[in-house]
Amino acid sequence: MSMQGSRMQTTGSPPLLEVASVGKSFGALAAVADVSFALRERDILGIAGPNGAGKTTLFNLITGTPFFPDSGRVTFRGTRIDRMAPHRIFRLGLARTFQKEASFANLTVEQNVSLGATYGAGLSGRARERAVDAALERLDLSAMRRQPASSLTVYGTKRLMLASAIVVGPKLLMLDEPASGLTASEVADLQSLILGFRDDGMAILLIEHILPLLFGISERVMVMDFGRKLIEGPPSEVARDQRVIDAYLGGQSEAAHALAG
Amino acid sequence: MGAIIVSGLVSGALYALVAAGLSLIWGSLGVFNFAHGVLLMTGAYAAWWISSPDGLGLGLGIGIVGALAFMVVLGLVVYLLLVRPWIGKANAELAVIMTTIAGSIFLQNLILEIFGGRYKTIDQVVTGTVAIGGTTIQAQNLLVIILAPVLLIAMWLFLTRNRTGLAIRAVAQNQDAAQLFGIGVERIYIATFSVSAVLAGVAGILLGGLFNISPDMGTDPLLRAFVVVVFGGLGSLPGTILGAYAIGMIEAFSSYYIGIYWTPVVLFVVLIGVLVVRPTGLMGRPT
Amino acid sequence: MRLQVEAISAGYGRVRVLHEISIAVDNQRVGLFGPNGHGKTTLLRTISGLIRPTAGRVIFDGKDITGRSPQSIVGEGLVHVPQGSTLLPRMTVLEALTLGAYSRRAWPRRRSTMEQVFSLFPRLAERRAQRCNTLSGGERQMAAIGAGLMGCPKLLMLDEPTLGLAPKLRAELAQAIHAIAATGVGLLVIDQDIDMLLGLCDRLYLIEQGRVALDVVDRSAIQHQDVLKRYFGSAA
Amino acid sequence: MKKDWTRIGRIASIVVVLAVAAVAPLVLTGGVAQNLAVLSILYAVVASNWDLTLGYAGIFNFAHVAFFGIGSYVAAIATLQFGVPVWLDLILAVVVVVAVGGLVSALALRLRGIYVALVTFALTQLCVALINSAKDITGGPVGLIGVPDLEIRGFELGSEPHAYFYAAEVLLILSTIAMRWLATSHFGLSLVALRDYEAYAVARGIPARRQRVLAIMASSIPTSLAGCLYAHYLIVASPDVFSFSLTTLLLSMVLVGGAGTIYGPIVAAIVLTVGTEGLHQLGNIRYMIVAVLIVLTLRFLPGGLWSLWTLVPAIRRRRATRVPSPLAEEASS
Repeated sequence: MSMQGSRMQTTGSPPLLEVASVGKSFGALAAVADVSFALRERDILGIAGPNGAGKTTLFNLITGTPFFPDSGRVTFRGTRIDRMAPHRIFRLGLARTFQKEASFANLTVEQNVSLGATYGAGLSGRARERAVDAALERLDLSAMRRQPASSLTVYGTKRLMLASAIVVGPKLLMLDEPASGLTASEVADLQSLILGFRDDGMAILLIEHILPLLFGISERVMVMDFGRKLIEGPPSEVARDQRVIDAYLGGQSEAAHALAG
Repeated sequence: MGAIIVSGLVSGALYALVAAGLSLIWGSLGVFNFAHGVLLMTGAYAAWWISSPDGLGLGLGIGIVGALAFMVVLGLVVYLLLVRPWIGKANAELAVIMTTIAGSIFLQNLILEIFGGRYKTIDQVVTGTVAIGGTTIQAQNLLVIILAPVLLIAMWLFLTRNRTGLAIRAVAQNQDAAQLFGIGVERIYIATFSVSAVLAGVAGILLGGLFNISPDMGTDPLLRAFVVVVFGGLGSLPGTILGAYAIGMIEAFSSYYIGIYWTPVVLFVVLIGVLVVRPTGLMGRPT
Repeated sequence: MRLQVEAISAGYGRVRVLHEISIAVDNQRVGLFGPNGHGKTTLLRTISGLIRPTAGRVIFDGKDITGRSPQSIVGEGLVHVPQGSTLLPRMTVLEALTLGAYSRRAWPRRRSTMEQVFSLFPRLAERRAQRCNTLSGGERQMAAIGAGLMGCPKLLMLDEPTLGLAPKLRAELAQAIHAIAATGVGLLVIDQDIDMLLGLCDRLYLIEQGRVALDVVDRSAIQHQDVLKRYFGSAA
Repeated sequence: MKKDWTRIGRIASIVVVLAVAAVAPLVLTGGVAQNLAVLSILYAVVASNWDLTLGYAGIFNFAHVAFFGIGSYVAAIATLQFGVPVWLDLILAVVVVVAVGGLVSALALRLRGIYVALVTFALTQLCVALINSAKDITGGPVGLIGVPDLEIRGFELGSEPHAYFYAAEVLLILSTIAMRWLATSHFGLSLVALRDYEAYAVARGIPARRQRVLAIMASSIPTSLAGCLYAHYLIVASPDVFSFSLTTLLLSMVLVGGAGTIYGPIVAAIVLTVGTEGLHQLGNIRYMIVAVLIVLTLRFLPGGLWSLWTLVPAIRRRRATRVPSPLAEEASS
């Protein structure tokens, strides 16, 4: 059913990202099993599911960090990437962020972004400066550009992680729980940032536990449980699905209804 | 052929004792003790000093017991001075490599200052020879071949049956969970270091009975133990023991058939071969 | 009052997670809920001594245990079962349970306690020789709770016991937790499953941004919808 | 205004360094003093090169000192056994060492952390084994004696007491400029990024293995040249250069001086070489003193001697934007 859904959507234009029957096991545990979905340009696909459902592992499989899938295919812009080194995947225009706020703590804010421009897009000289300036400006980091990255706040570090991703003008941005640990106003700011990136032509793949954000901006939502894809569809449909309620939303379902409806 | 196997078994047994100690510390603390070879040497000297007429002259029995008791204390001192201050800090791995190297320089030169550089000999625990099949074996060699597995099995029982032994493994696998069980991590680290030092001491005393003892007698066993732990996989006791015997055998056979000078080359090639196939050693886990 | 947390502040490095938070656990079952990343787990870690608070006090059974080692806190009978799938991946169930009784108070009683744990979780008895990393998700959770019980707790703190479990297993585990509560052990439980918490607890705290955002003492007064609105309202 | 002072300070320190470099060989004329000076300068080259891979890149490459040793043996074997003209052997040494470094690191960097240290350490042992087993070419445990002097148009460097001193200084200055340039370039930043958070760095397009292999190859170039100079200067190539104790000495220079600074190891190389020699009459006790100093430095000055410099508040402010030592991270937070 869900497979059909994604196929139907791919008939129009060729998908930007196509994940086909991807699986990965650690010993006896199937962390991700037979997951398929597709994403077109400027799509926003939200991924939800309980902790340990395999969401981050799925991200790791798509970006090749730090392991490859056992089975299945991942295609990005027409190129197979399921056995490709992670740095090459980034150069193809697929940028991700990490669940834990990450930065190169010993480098300055500017150097953090500049590295992305240098190694991700092969920029140098004036072109690099311009790209870095624009990315810093976009994420409101220009004032802190000479500070060490370790001096930033939680949200500052998250913005820096985004700046070092968008500096290369990626086609797809994969965000792993970007809103965790943020205050309400920061979440609101993040939401408008993400929508802005989409308007600039990036597709977004978003893992998020803060459901208003996830259901609010996703065009479609995929729910995972036990490494498998439970359902994929428009937010309103997903929120009402009994399996989703059982596996994930539980008592939250009524609120999800309210939000989706 | 019998002689080659005996020599391989003896080396394998000694390497297993040395490498098991290294592996144990790596498993629980995530640091590498470069002073392990010098601990081995110190154990041999302690046994010699207590037992020999040139020292206290108390006889081999008291020498061995005294030396092993001394090793417990020495393990504690090494832990407290050279390891503990860096645990949990950034780059503890590198800092502890350096501090334990510094510790080994200190101990080695201290021994050299106290006892001089001349070779000494410890009495063999058992003397004479034994004939098995067509091969004549020095009794001390036979002792090593039998004693090492006995000790390793004792250690295995300790780690799976004893309250402290179980706690050592728990700390190695999940420090937070161990603490929440009420295990005092600090005490366990000390126990780990002491057990490891005792193993080094036993190896030193056995080695001292086979060859002369000297301030640099720990260097070669330590270098071999490096190869063993990489080969077998750090932190995995079965892997370490398997690796030790494998290296001992490879060494014995290649010394005989290819030549003693080429043996390190053969070992290195084998090592690289293993690592190309399995980057974490035969049975090791990713770090 | 069995456990009293008074105006605790704590965090990791420069990041402050808890802001002068206070909660109380009497002879009752208390639940903590709220969005991820807002300090629930940090609160338990601070109570059990894994994190040293920067301010405030923790009082257990009338004793001030602030800043004491996890070891001595377990010794007092305050046991924390952490979140996460596998406690001791390469140990057998039997070894892990035995270690649960490591504290001096619990060690002499370990055999009889283990009988009780096995009667509560018969599945663990069947799996006793198996390594923890070969257990299923539900069995791992049972082993973790069982190891916690081996410490003979006066108060048991459970961090998301039903995490990642299928509905049927979740119900089964909730039943076991009820059975534990019936023996007189105090409970402080974090869970995302509000229905389960509502069925189990006498008192609920909603934790947001390291503070108590809502303290529900009278369970009958809880307006389900209100709580949920509050829960989701944080970001909406 | 402040920027001007920074600049003036920098120019002043360059002038001072060059002046000292020019004058030192003329002042230190005694045979012992000169010998010690040349040795400490060559060690400074090796230690500061090692800092690029150990301090900046965080790679536990324990074969670095072997690059120095292989350099000295290539010089000796090429000139003595194959009659390669002097100077050409320097080029040969660089080629051989870079090739060995590239090959070994490409293999060893499949591993991580301590495994890299153990395997690269094993390589150093392999060198000794090869020297011992191929006696005909290498001279075995005794080594090779009679390595010819370097000469320029018939002028033999050994005939003039200052010549090797200046040669070593030139190598150190050029190597330091190169290492600082590499360390502060985007290449160096990428090494630090990989050291601090590899998964994130590769997700920003930085090829982990390639950068690290390149770092090791780059650091091996001046190191191999130092090895050549060492052989030509001492007229011998000896297996002692592969010993555990030399590796230890050089490693302590990197860490005591301050990993991740390039300058620190240079200072420590001079201090430690001269210091241990100055305490000559103490015999083995001097090594014990050095060992204690190493532990105390790592304990109380985790950024190394060079971090003393940053205790000056004005400099500390300026250095805030630089790359601090990996060992100092914890101390500062």
